[in-house]
Parts: sequence; structure tokens; C-alpha cells
Amino acid sequence: MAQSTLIEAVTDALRHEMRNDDRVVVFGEDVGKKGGVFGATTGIQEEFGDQRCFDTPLSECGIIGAAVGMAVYGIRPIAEIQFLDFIYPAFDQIVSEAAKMRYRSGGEYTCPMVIRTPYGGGIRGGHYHSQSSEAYFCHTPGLKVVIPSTPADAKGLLISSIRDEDPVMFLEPKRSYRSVKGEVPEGEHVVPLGKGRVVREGTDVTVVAYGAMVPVAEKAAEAMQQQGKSVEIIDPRSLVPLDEELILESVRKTGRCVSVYEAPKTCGFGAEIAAIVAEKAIGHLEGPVVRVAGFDTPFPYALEHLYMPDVRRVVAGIEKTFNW
Amino acid sequence: MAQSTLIEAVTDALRHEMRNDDRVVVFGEDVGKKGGVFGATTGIQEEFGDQRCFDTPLSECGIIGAAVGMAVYGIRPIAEIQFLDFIYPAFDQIVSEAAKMRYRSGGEYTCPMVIRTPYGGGIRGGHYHSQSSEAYFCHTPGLKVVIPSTPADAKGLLISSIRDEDPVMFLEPKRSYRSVKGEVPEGEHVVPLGKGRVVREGTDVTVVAYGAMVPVAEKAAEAMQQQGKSVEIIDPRSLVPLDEELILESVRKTGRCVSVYEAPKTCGFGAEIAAIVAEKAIGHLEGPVVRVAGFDTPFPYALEHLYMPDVRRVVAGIEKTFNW
Amino acid sequence: MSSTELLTIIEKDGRAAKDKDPNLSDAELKRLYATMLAARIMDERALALQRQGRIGFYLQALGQEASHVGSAAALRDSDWFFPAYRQPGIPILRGVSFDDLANEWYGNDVDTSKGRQMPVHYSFRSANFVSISSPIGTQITQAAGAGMAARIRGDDTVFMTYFGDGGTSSNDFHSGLNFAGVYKAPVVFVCENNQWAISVPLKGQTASETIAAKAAAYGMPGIRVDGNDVLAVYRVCKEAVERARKGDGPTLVETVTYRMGSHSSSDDAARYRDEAEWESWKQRDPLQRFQRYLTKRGLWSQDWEDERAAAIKEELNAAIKRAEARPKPPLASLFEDVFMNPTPQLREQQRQLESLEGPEADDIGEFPL
Amino acid sequence: MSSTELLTIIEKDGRAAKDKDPNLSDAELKRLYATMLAARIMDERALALQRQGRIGFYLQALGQEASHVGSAAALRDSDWFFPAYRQPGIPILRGVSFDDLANEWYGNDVDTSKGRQMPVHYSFRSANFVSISSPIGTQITQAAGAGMAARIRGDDTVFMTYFGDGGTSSNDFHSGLNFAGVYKAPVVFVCENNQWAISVPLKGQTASETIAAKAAAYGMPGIRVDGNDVLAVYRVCKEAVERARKGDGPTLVETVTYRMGSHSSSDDAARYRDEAEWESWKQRDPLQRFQRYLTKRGLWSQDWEDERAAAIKEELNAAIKRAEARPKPPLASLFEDVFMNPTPQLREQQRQLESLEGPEADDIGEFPL
Ligand SMILES: Cc1ncc(C[n+]2csc(CCOP(=O)(O)OP(=O)(O)O)c2C)c(N)n1
Ligand SMILES: Cc1ncc(C[n+]2csc(CCOP(=O)(O)OP(=O)(O)O)c2C)c(N)n1
Ligand SMILES: [Mg+2]
Ligand SMILES: [Mg+2]
Repeated sequence: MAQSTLIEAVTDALRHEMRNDDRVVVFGEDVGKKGGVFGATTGIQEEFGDQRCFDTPLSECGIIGAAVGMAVYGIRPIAEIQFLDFIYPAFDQIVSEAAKMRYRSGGEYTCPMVIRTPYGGGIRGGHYHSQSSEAYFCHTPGLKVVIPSTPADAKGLLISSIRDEDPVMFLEPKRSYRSVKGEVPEGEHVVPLGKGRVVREGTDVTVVAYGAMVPVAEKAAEAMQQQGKSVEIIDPRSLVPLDEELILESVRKTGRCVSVYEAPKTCGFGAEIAAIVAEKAIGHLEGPVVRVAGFDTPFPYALEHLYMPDVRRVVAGIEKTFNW
Repeated sequence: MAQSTLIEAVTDALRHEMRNDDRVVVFGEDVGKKGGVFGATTGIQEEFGDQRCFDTPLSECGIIGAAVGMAVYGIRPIAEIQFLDFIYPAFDQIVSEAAKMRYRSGGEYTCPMVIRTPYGGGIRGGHYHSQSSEAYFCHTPGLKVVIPSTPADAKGLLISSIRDEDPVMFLEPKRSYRSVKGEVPEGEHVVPLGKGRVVREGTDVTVVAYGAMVPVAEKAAEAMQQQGKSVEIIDPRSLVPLDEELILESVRKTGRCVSVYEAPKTCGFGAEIAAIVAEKAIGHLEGPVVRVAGFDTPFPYALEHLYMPDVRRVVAGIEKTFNW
Repeated sequence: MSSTELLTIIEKDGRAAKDKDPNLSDAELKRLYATMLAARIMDERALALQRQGRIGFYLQALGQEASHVGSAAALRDSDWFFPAYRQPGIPILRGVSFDDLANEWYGNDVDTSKGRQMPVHYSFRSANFVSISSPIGTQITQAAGAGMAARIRGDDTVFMTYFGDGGTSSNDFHSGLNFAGVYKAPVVFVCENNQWAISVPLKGQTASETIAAKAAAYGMPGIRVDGNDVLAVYRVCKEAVERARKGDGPTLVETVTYRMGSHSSSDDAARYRDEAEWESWKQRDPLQRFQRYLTKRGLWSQDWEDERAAAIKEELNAAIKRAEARPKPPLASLFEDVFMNPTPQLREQQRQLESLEGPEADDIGEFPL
Repeated sequence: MSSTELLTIIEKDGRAAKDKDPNLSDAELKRLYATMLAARIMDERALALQRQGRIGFYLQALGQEASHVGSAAALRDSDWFFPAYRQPGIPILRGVSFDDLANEWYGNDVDTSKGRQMPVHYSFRSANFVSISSPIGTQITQAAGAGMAARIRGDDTVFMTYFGDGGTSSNDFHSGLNFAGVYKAPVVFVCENNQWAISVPLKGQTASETIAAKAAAYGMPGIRVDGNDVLAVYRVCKEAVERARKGDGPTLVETVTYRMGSHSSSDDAARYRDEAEWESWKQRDPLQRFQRYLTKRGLWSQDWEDERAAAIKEELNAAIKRAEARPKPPLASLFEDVFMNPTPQLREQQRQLESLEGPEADDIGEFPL
């Protein structure tokens, strides 16, 4: 096993699947010669040629619309959207087409494709290079939504996503691209969609976090440890399908639940976590179900460090489940 | 006060504000001579001429993009989107532009505009003429989201929306257009955004419902009455800004909460209601917080009557808060 | 042929200029006519069903039969369609049964799309006829993408996609044609310019001189053809298909035609449209035009037509009867096909629904559009 | 002038054909040159600040000064801009101070946009310069809408909107030009065709012969002009502005130019771009070209340039110093301007944030693009 960064693990997964299945193609803005603005497709065009890895015109609508057509016709598109913030010109193709093709055609036509895109804050990208809009996609039946927090998961989940028979939104925490390193199994490595991961075991409170919020939650857990509180951290890894049972088991054990996400608080994915817990673990709750999230404002530039959930905010959120 | 249907109240509000403020213009697909596919703009072009009420090319992107430009320049656009299901080509202009203009320009430029659109099921519109995607907009800071359930509220809320200094998504429950009738004050009638309405007082359980789900909740409340349970129904009327206090007060009183919405369950607005309650009223809860919602599937055609929350599903949801 | 002139082959009197006639075989000509006739009869019958309250909605293609049948006939059976909702003749041409069509209107348990969509939003895998979507234009980029995929795969499939004059304003028109131009995708983009998008006339849709002229923006040929002349449409599309198959890239074909009916069963064109305009197009009926040509070639007679029509009606009525007798899809079908395999959440939702007692809701309203 | 030919006025040697020269006054010519010079100096300085780690990001307009300064000069002060991010000369031309520009780079407490956006995403109400957005193309439909609004209101404002060759592929390009065409909106659409969209060359962007040719799709004139020739750009835009103001509708202007720098401070063009191409464009530098013309007219000398440059640098450096010394916006500003009035939820979130103790997070990373 080699140490690698999260983004290297993404490249590794792409290369692995492109060697494995010649139906797999990769395209998007600047993914060819340049290798993508973050470098996720570095070397891919060189190895596989410009029929299987190519640049597109500047139209997300075209990128995703074309991907849907490709998937329906039988090849396996992986579309890169340069930043999640720029996916909205393609929103109609995603929610009206990719998500609904199998259902509306009674299963006659299907749409196995992956949309890879960096999301989230923490890199001084400001207003339009920092957003976390995973909740839009989670609220759209027919889409799977996957978010890795470690290099190994990035590889294993991306491979599963590429092999999946349905459209997958694969959201990559750009803040973690180079800042999070870890061991990644070489060659075949599959992490199934729909299975969460216990990041850290604990007994007093459950924290649900994903993507770039996992390292923040981990630091907060250490801080709480010093206060004598034992924090369990769950990373769902795929938000859809969600490993509800893993979360519920944990909350039934700890009696407390905090969700951490970067997106605006209102109607974010943490609301879903809270709703599940409030419906299915109500008898076990010993404190309020707390959300630590982005504020209900657009994403700022100069005050980004205040906008993003950080250790002190996660700690405050956890404390609230004890002192209320 | 005259009796009118919900859609007549919408037309009334448009006419009232267009007489009141000559900056107000109305446009969209087929809103001119045809008066809109549901008839909401019937007679408007006749009265105000084709400079203030006009048809557009078939591009929601163009409709909303143009509306943003108009609002920035200083007139008051009301854009009709023919069905909420068809708004997605304009999603980028809504979430990236209208919602963020004031914030990103430090308040130098603002975007006071209304997007009116029929939403929801119940008219045999199938897959693409029935969706309820209010949660997408509620999760987008910078947008207000308003949904009337009665003719009087339709008029009063639409007038407030047109006068608002920020972009408002005004979602009209198309199932109620002609099926819901009521008294509507003539002339000036303003219902402020951000104030909910107690539809029915009760003591045992709080049901939060909006749009076309209000009448369904009312019928369910009557059914529960016969079981000796007293149901309080809250219609928030605007989802953003939300009258949280009204809901919390009610839940603190009843100890139980059910939300009813047509949209897919996962990450729908009911999740937000549940999350608020689970955070802020946890000490008062006597049962699970329940959501009665559309299923996590695309909208069907033949089985629509099974997909939409109906009285028996709302009753079952309420019962669950007592028996768990 | 150019992006501003209009190619016509069948003259008013039924004659066709020798150098333009595509010289189809007698059998092929009769097949085209029979398909157009079947489409027209089916359209009329289905609208009547809607008026009788037996199906919920219908969209006619009255007056546009030559445009879509003529273009579709230029493809091989292995070629694909990314259609809109106004090409009923295509499934008929490709051998889809009236049963399959009627089952979709009723959304019954044997509907190929399992009752998920409103009437006329067909999906016929057997005919390479991709599931029709309501959102205008989305099929256009998809056709471009499928064309790109065929090139990547190295096969020689050609893709034909349809949209209306209104559809040219969509985001997908722009992206679809742009992508196809850049990648030389083997796609024929057929714009059925029927002059109206619901109540919006062409001049309210675009200031472009013609629709075909828009092709220049994407570096592809744009051809304007008389859409009520089945031979002209066939010929232009045949050439476009051949160019595509050779690897020479896409073409935009504008078929100039007219929506003789209202937009749909929910619309009443009299509210916004001039009677005189309709009258003038009535003179250019594509079936009558084709009849005159066939008559000149000795291939058409009133008897033959009556016989064909009677057979079509009989078949159709029997199919409708069968479709109408079938039940709705089962409850479980609501939860199928969201994904290949249902998630735990979907299984739970299904169980909850199944556990309910008492009568199902029945106050679903009417569709106005 | 047409959509395929290229209008040039200043010849290589600095001469200008009499019948083409727009005959600007000496003062106006010097103002244009000084603006272009200031834009270039500012660009260079700001990129250096980024390299020194003093600001987070920068986007240069190196080589495109004639294109945006020449076009902007064709407007009246009451006219509006819906800009992209590569027109630094416009605020300078409109009298925006270096302070206001530098404050935005630093996102400090006196930044007109309150530190909400990355560097170079200016908003200058005082200059009718609408807040710049990152998503490519969105300003195009907005300009069309503002133009429609001006017509509805009956005023004679003209709107100029800017975008790149990449921007022509966006949804908004299509809708914006289409709407403007249909409503004859008083808009000049300026496509600064600098041959590249990050690493994608023009031929990977569209198969259209030229960008100007795309105008035909929207029934408006499309003009192609040498974007490194400030007089040619000025003249073409002046005519377009007049046409717009008279009510004769919009124009698409393609300024053919070149992005001499990398895409942004995060990009390295050497990875994908040919040195030779760059070299050949280097010969066509818009400032040098204009110098030769001014010299011929006795309006330029090295001394004058040196003096201007020194004054600009001094002003700029002072502004940078002031901007750098200012604090970040206050915490409360995070919650302002979401709406005119904050919601209860926003007030609560602000209170929560204010109540926190301990050190603020400081592990925000670097921007790679
Ligand atoms: C994105 C979108 N917006 C609006 C509609 C509503 N709508 C359905 S058909 C139609 C007009 C289509 O006109 P055209 O493209 O010319 O096709 P035609 O009906 O004439 O065949 C409209 C506006 C839609 N289906 N999708
Ligand atoms: C919708 C959208 N997609 C992608 C991006 C990322 N991006 C920023 S600039 C750029 C290239 C723009 O090229 P062009 O329009 O030619 O303008 P130029 O930078 O050359 O001035 C891209 C792809 C974006 N900002 N917005
Ligand atoms: Mg049409
Ligand atoms: Mg460019």
C-alpha cells in the first residue's frame, strides 16, 4: 500500500477503471492536456488518447446532456464539472434527465454515468468556488450522491460509482485534495455505495460528518476527549443511498447527535440526519439534535474562515447536546 | 369581500400591483394572448398592453436571466415559469445570480423580482407536470420562498412578494387553483412574508402543512377528531423566511409534530421542520417527529393517487406520534 | 438546397421534377403513405378518446406527418431516434404495435414505460426510440452525446433527433448543435418548424431569418425543406444521414410545416391564432399532396385508401379495447426503476404504503395543458 | 464590415486609412492610451502582488487592452456595463480609483463588495459597472433584460456586455442574444475572442467559422474586428451603440485578440500552449500599435509615456499600501445583504457566531485556479 493524497487516489481510480473497461471515457473542461484545473486527470489523455479523454466546449449543459446520451447508448461517461458551483447550467439534464431516465422509460433506458466535481470551501475560492450543494442532489430521486473523506475511500468509492448502473454524483472535497493523505490499496479496491464508516468509536455523542468536515470533526472529538466526553464519528460516505442503520445504532447508543456540514444550514443534509434521528431514535435521545453548518448566506471570501464550520463551532455544537 | 378561486386571486394581485406601480411587468411563455396555460394572466395583456405583459421565447434561462437584468436596472419583473418542473434551465440564473446579486455586490445591486410558477401534483400531470422542488430554493440563501394555500393568502402574499426588495419564488399549488375557493378582500390586501397562519387550533399534535397539503391536513384533522385527538395545523405560508416561533410554540404545547409535503421525502422541507423541532423543542417532545411526504421516486402518472400524501397517510403519520 | 431557400419536390399537381425525385420503390412509397395515414387516423382516434374522458391527455401531429415520416424513413433500422412528442408516425414506421402505443396512453400494467408518464411520452427500446421527455430540448444534447459515443466506439449508427421551432430557443439546442459540430457527431437535427410554440408564433421565438440559418453558428450545413412534402423531406434527410454515416458530421434540417391542431388536448388555438393562416395551410395537406404524386404513379386509389383505413381502424380499435381493459400497474411498480436495485429507504416506503388500510385517494384533478 | 472579414484601421506602421479613422480628438486619443497603459501597469503590479502572496488570486487582461478600452469608450457615462472579469480598463476609464480596485483585491472593510468575492470580481455602482460573476456567461442574458427594461421604460440607455470565446458556448449566450434579437434590445454584445478558454483553443470551442457568424442565428449584425486595434474596435462599437440607441437593436461584435498571459494566477499556459503562437501575437501588441499611430499624430513620446507610467505607479502603490493596511470586514458583514433585512434565522446565526470564544480557524488553503 502506498501513501497518497486524495486527488492522487481519484486519478488512480480513473486510470484503473479505464484500463479495466474500455467503455469508460472521461471528459470535461480542461481535462485533457492540462489534466484538469486541480490535476485530477493528469496523464489520463496521454495514456488513453484523446478519444477517451477529451476537453469540451464551455457548456456544462452540453457536457451532461452528452453524457446522458452516451450512457443511454451504452458507453460509460465520467464527466468532470470544474467546480460544483458551475454545475447549474446542467441542472436540468441532471435532475430531469439523468435522474429520471430509468424510471420514466420503465427501465428500458438507463443512465450509468458519473459526474465528478470538486466541492466545498477552504481554499480561498470565495463566492463561486466553494459551494456545497449536495442537498439538491440528495433531494432528487434517481441520483446517488457519494462523498469520500479519505484517499482510500476516494478510490474505492469512485470505482464503485463507475461500475454502478445508475447516475452517481461524485463530490470531491477540494480542501482535502492535497491536505488529506493516507494509504491506498494498489490495484482493485472497491468500497460499496451505501455503507458508512465509523471514523472513531465513542460512547457519549454521535457526530455525523462527511467530506472535508471529517478531519474537523476528528479534531473536535480530540478536544472533547480532554473534557472527558467520548465522541463517535460516522462518515456516511454515500448520502444516497444512506446507511441509516449505522447512524441510528450509534445514536441509540450515545443518545446524542450532531451533524456537521459546510452547506447552508437550512434544508442541508444535516436536516435529513436530524429528521431521521427524530423519527427513529426519539426514545433514545438525551439532548437536542444539533446541526453545525454553513450559515444561511452565500459563500463569502474574506470571512471564509468564519463561515466554515471549524473546531470551535463543532465543539460548541457538541457541548450543546450536553448542556441545554 | 368576494368569493374567488385561488387562481383568480393571483390574477387579482397581479392586476392590483400593475395598476399600483408602473414598473411592474409580467412575462413568460404564453402569458400574453393566451393568458397563461392555467389562465393566471387572463386579461392582463389586454389591460396593460404588450409592453407590460408579453410572451417570451421558449427559454427559461432567458426569462430569468432577463428578469435579473431588469431588476438590477430598476424595473419590477414578474416572470412566470409555466410549470415548476421546467424551471431547471434557469436554475443557474436563480441560484447563482438572483439569489446572490445583493450579497456579492455588497448591496450595490439588488434583484427585486418574483418568479411565479405552478407546482405540485394532483392534476394528472405525471412525471413532468407535478413536481414540488421548493426545498432546492429554501436551501439557497438569498431567495424567499412563498407558498399560499388559500385565495386570500395568494393575493396578500403575492402583493407582498412583488413589493419585496429581494427575489421571491412564489409557488402556486396548481391542484388548488380552482378547487380551493374563499373570500378575498378587494383592493389593497397585504399578508407579510415570514408570518405563518394557524389553520386550526388543537392541543394534541401539531401538523405543519403548506400549499395543496393544507386541505389534506384539514381532512385528516377531522378524522383524528373522531378518534378524540385534537390536531393543530400550522401553515407557514413562507418557507423562507420561516415563522419558526409559531411552529415551536405549537409543538411545545402539543408535544408532537408531523410535517406534510408532496416533495420526495429525503431532504424535503419537512426535514427542516423536523430538524428545527429536534433542536429547539426536544424537551417537549412526546413522540417521534414524523414526515408524511412524497416517496423518494420520480413523480408517477398512473399511480399518482398513491404517491401524493392523502388523508389516510396523514392520519397514519399522526397516529405514529401517539403509538410508537 | 440552402439555409434560406426551400426545397420542394412534389408540385401542387402531384408532379415531381425528375432530377429531384428520390426514386423510391413502389413498395416503399406505399409504406410511407400507409404510415402517414395510420398516424393521422391514430391521432384523430386518440384525441376522441381524450374528449370522451377515456384517456387523460393527447398531443396531435396533424399536418406534420410528412415531416417526421419522411425524415425517419431515411434511417436504417439500427439507427436511433431521440424524439420529441409530435412524431407518432415513427413508432408506426418502425413496427411498434398499436397495443404498445395505446398501453402508454392508458398507463396500464403492460405499458412499456409502466405508467410513469403522461400519454404520448413513449419509450420503445425495440425501435431504438428513446424515451420522450417533457422538458423541451433535452433530447438534443443527448443525441449529440450518443453520436459522440458511436464515434468513440467506432460503429456507424446515425442518430436523428426532433424538436420544434420553440425548441431552438432551448439551452440544449445550443449545446447540442455546438457539441455535434465540434466532434462531427453523426446526428441529423430535425427541427419541425410548425410556426407555433403553443401560442407563440415563430417571430416571437427568434429574429433569425430562418431556423436553418442557425446551423452556421455551429459550422454545419442547415437545410430548409418543405415539411409537407414527404419526398423532399426524405431526400434532404437521406443526404444528411449519408453524410453523417461517412463521418462528415451533423446537419440541421428545418422542415417547414404547420401545426394544424391545437397545441394539445388542453389547448384551444382559436384563442390566439388566425383562421386564415390555418386555411392557407389546409391547402398544403401533406397526405393529399402525396396522394396526388402516388396517383400519378398509379399507386393510389380511393379504394386502396379506404381499405387501408378500415384495416388500421379495426386494428387500432381492438388495441384500444385491450389497453383499456387492463389494470393500472401494481403498487410495487411505484418503487421500481428509481435505481437498478431499490435502496433500504425505498423498500421501507413501499412497506409503509402497503400497510395502509382504507380507501385510496380519488380526488385527483384534471390536466389543463 | 462583415461577420467573416476583419476590420483593421491602424496599419503596422501606424498609419490609418482616412475613410476608416474615427477621428477622435487629441485629448480623447491620449485618454484612451493612458487608460490602456494604466490597465497594463495595474495588471502587472497585481499579478506581482499575487506572486508575493499578498493577494490571493489575479486575472490579467494582458494584450486585450485595446479590445475592452476601445469598446467601452464608445458609450456615454450613463450607459451600463455587464462585464466579465477581463476588462480592468473599464473602471479606470470610468474614473474608478485605484483604491476601489485594490480594496477589492484585498477584500477589506472598504471594498465596495464587502469582501464577498475573489479578486477581480468588481462591483462599481458609481460607474454603472454591474457586479462581476464567476459563472461564465450569466451577464449576457442580464444585459438583454436590462436592455428590454430600458425600452419598456422608454429611456435611451445602451448596455454593453463582455464575454470570451468560451462564453459563446454558454446557455446564456444563446438566450441572451435570442431575447435581444426578438425584442430589439439596445445591447452591444462584445465577444473578446482571445483564442483560448483556459486550455481549450477556439477550434475546440465551436466549429463556427467565426464568432461573429453566430449573430445570424439571432437576426442581428455580427461584426469581426481586429481586437488589438483600439480605433477599429472603437469605430465598430460606436456604430453598434448608435444603432442600439436609435432603436435598431443589438449587435454582436467579435474582437479578435489574444490572451498574452496565462488564464489566471493559478494557471500555467506553457503546459498546453505553443510558444510560437504567443510570439506571433506579441508582434501585434495593442499598446505598441496605438503608440505608432499616436506618434504619427505627434501625440506620443517616450518621455510622455514614462511620466504617465511613473504617475500611475505612484498612485497605484499608494492605493495598494492603503488597501493592505485596512482590516477585513467585520464579522457582522457576513450576515448583511443576504436580504435587505436579515431574517430571524440569520440574526440567530450571527449571535451564535459572536458568542464563540477561542481562536478562529486559520487553516484555509490556497486557491489553485
Ligand atoms: C423547458 C420547458 N418549458 C416549457 C414547456 C411547456 N411547453 C410544452 S410544449 C411547449 C411549446 C413547444 O413548441 P415547439 O418546440 O415549437 O414544439 P411544438 O409543440 O410546436 O411541436 C411549451 C412551452 C416545456 N415542456 N419545457
Ligand atoms: C459556468 C462556468 N463553467 C466553468 C467555469 C470555469 N472557467 C473560468 S474561466 C473559464 C474559461 C473562460 O474562457 P473565455 O470565455 O474564452 O474567457 P477568457 O478567460 O478567455 O477571457 C472557465 C472554463 C466558470 N467560471 N463558469
Ligand atoms: Mg412549434
Ligand atoms: Mg477566451
